[in-house]
Amino acid sequence: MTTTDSPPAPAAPVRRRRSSGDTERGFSRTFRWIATGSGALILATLAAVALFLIVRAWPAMTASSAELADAVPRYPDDTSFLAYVGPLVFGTLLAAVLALLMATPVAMGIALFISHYAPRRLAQVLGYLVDLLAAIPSVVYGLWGIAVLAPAVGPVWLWLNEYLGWFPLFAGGASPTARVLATVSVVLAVMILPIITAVSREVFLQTPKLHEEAALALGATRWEMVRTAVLPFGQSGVISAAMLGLGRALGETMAVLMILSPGFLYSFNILQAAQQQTIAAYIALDFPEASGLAVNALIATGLALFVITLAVNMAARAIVARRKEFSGAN
Amino acid sequence: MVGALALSLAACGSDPGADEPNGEGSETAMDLSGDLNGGGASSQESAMEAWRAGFQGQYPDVTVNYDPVGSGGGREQFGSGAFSFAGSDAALDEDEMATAEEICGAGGVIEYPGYISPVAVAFNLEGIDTLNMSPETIANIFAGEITTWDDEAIATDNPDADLPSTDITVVHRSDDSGTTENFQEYLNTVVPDVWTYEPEGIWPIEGQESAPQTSGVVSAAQAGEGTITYADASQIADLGTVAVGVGDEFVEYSPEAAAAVVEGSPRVEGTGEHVFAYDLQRDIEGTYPIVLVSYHLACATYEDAATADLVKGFYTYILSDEGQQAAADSAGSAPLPTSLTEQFLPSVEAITAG
Amino acid sequence: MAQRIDVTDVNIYYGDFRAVEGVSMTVDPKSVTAFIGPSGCGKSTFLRTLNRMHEVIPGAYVEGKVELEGVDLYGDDVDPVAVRRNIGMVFQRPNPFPTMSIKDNVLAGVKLNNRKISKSDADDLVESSLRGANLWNEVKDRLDRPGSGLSGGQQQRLCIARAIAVKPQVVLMDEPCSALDPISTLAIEDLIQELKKDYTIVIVTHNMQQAARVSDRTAFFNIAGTGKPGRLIEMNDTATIFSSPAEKATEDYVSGRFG
Amino acid sequence: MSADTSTMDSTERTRALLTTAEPRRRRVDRAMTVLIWGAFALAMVPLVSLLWTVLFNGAGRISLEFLSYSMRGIFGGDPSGGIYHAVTGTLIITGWAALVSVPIGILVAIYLVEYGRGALARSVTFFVDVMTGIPSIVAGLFAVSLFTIFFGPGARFGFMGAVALSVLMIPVVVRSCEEMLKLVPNELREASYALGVPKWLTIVRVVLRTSVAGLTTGVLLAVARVIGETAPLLVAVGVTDSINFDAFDGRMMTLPVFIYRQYAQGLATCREGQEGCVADIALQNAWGAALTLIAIVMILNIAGRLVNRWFAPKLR
Repeated sequence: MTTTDSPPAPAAPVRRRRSSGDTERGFSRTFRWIATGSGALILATLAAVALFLIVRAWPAMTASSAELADAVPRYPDDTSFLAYVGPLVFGTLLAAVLALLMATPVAMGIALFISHYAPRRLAQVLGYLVDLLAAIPSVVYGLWGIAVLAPAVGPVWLWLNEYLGWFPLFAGGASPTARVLATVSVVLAVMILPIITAVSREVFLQTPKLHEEAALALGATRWEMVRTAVLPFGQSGVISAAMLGLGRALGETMAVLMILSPGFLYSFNILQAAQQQTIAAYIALDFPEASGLAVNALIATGLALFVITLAVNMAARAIVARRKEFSGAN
Repeated sequence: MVGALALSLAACGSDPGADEPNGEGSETAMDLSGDLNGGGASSQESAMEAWRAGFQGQYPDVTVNYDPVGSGGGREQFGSGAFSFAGSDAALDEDEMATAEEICGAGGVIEYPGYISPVAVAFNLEGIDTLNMSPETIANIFAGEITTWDDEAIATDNPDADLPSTDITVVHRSDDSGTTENFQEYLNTVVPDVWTYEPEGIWPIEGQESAPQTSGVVSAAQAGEGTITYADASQIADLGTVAVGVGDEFVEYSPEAAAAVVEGSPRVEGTGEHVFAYDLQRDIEGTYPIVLVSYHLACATYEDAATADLVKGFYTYILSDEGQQAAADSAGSAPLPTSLTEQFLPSVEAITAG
Repeated sequence: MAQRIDVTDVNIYYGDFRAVEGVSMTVDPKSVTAFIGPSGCGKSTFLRTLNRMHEVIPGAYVEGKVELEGVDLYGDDVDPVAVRRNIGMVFQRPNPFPTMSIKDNVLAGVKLNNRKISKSDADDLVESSLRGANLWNEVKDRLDRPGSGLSGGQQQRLCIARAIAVKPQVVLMDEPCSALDPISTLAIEDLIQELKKDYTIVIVTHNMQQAARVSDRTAFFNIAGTGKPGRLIEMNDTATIFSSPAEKATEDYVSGRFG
Repeated sequence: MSADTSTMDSTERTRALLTTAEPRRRRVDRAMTVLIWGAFALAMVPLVSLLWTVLFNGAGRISLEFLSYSMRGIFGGDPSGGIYHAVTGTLIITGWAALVSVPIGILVAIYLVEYGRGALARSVTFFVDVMTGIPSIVAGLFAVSLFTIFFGPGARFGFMGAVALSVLMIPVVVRSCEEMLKLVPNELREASYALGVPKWLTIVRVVLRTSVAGLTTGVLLAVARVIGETAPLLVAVGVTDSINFDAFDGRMMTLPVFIYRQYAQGLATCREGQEGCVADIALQNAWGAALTLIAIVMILNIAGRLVNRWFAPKLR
């Protein structure tokens, strides 16, 4: 064995690419992969949920209407699957949109009140109260709806029906028990009010002082300042907040289930019993006793709800994106 | 944060009676422990609570769970083996029986009516506690043919009552329920020419008020003047009730009168050895014909010895006088007549492992 | 148009903290008055009391008298909204409304007062205001683009155009050039010289050369130490302040010429 | 003399200018102020009524016994027993859900804010929005199906519920944390890089540290969102009346499910003169549990605020 004590061969000069990818070494690179992996995991989870929905819904969507009518309770005879889901989609949208129409202006009012009108101490307490209300479980809203709200609004609905019955929403006979969509919409509105308020309030508070002062310095009254500086700045945030609220209203199960007298019609009579039903409540109502194809049909309605939510989100994004150029963010 | 809270609470919380010495159960020969999971009809839930409480009181190491997932869910999960026992408002049909027999193996399925409860026809009219109604009248009211309380059909049967001209508001169950199915079965059997709908768990008529669960229909009925509904008799609170016409007389509901219906009805022929299904007779004099009959399901043999012992012990307890009395007290159900329990007990006692 | 401002013995507070103490001065019409002084000496705070912007901050209030042409701005019957409409303000950082186009930015103040302005009147006003702010030639082709797309100097001139579009009596400028590059600064300074013909102008600046270049009169503010209120040390013709100030503090400050 | 009059004139003119009532604008401003106060008052009516109803109906049921015993062996109108099993179940299941969702949620938010470019980031943002719209019952069904694959059809344990809740919770965590991380000024990151701190350490020590208050709020909102869920837990966890601390074995009770079950149970049967039997005990239990649930959420909120106060860097 001959050992030559030669110096180690000079290492070939390493040429590093001076790209951004190389500035992350060691754990930084690992960290990037962990974060990216989490992002991918979200997609995988959602794909799994969607896949699950589609696989379980598929038998119902492809079955003949005769088979469905046989297996699924409440399935109208000789109708397509769409005719079966249609009234449910209609009822879901009607309840949620009514709730949104009631809640959004009020929520914006409260948000402005907290961010720009109320004395600072009071505003803090109110902000806290609103956060707390966002956390009240829907079962409790349901209990409250039955025990307190329905008896309270019953006479109001009767009055509306009697004197404003010509208006399509108030037509039909008013229910004596007030277990109708109007009551449900009010409960949903109360329920989503804290969410919309909480998000809008945060956005309004973020309005740059600069813009508020610019408006005031031009001789704007407080409301004019809100109109010129705060509302335009918060517009996209309020839309997001409303969509968040709409999402919760669309998917709300327990409160609707406990309050509404369901029906399966395309009906705008929100004071009349047994006219509409929402998808989530329908699933919860019939799922316990469902078996076989009926389960598939229920999950197919769940898929419909999923698609509605998807569409709503896409619409909201489109609206926000169109206004992006003029948005307050820079 | 959550964990810390849980820990601090863990220090002071306990199951009631968990550390009390075992009193009543000491005389029994078997020493049972473990979990037993079942589920099904929510109509039985109150009774099940009493049974579970009583059984767990005898065997403190046992936990019996009953998921009130509904009859269909109970039958399905019993058939898939998820539930060791189940409650169902309807007897198994042929397909379900076949599936269940596959799971249960050679011994077959045990099925008997374990819970019998009168279904009251209840209404909310100020100042009126009880009304007589013939089956035709009841059917016509619920079908929406009779629409006011001072209708002639009601008035003739109640000459003394001061009936208002209020509109009748029918409230039915919005969920799929055994109560609905049993109520419709009654109407369809007794007055088939008026009630032409096929009896099923979902109410067939659209456009009427409805609410989920017994408590839901009761509170809906309480909320409006002039409402009428059908509900488990133990839950109707302060609503007025209908005495139902049977033959020439009108019968108020009572658990005994309800149990008499099953007692007087013939067992369905051609089923398995341990299957006690009944073809209910709705016109026996002196009985209250609107009953909810809910079945108990079990296997005659279980693979697992512990499960076999638990099911056997639990069902034996249910059929004992003590068990029947506990259910009657807490759920207002009808104690099973001895003539019936004597028939069921041998099947239950024959449960084995293997 | 332009009017004089008389300030008598003004104290300015943030809550319990007295930020400025005992200021009295007179601002002549159609002149440029500069406020100089070290950071935190209260010159910006004082400026904001001249159009009642100070009281926008919660807890802030003012004692003393500020008169515009003999009318006390803090009088009972005076509407702060009307005060701000008549005394315009330009801020340190350009703040065009990001959600509005250039044109709408110019019209923002006018629309508050008179919503039914005709389209031709509006166009004329936009043009004259932007011309008045030396911005017209640069933006006339993109009046419908967002104001936030302009460069910093252009944005600041847009803000000036917005301020003069409502035809105020006085224009207050709070360090209008501090966020701008030298070329934009020069453009604004030229603009101030032109605006002087029509408006009374008060400008706060850190830049003493700027004060020397643009102003007719200069007021020097100073504080004795942190936590102490700011005071008006000396006010005089700009030339006098920079050549032979009466006070030692003023001389020390101006002789340290920087910027 | 003439100069004097002109001074007088200009004073009057100025006074006129500064006191112009401009009645329309002032009326609009007044009206809007009233309207906004009104909106607030209007909203307070149902919300206060709700809180009052829960407090009024629930407070009477709250006792040490109610909070420290389970419902094991309690049935009918028996007014003993309590919600201890449901409280622990809620805390354990929500705790596991948070344990799963919070790290994933924050990591996704970090990905979106610090790394996210291109198609993956865009689709993640979009689908997170979509996920916020998953109906809760669908999440429950999904969890059941998922675990059925591994454990067979009878599987019911707390962690299944936690997974269902995580599906609902992750998007909320991501959305709110993303907003909070975006608020961290870029200058801070650059300052950190300029000091030679590696990116991951910058994120952990600078970005997360700066936004910890916001992150806590976001997480608490997400917890509040799921702690009251009923439908998915009913499907995935089942019900029990006994205490169970093991999230991986056996059913668990949770407060929302308990509330719904008690409500659905309705009136108990009490014989005339039966002692120790309260007919509407189930409803009382439901209100008591509702009050407890709200109290828990409140405690979490306060705890979150304290966390903020301790850890948040003093920015102002």
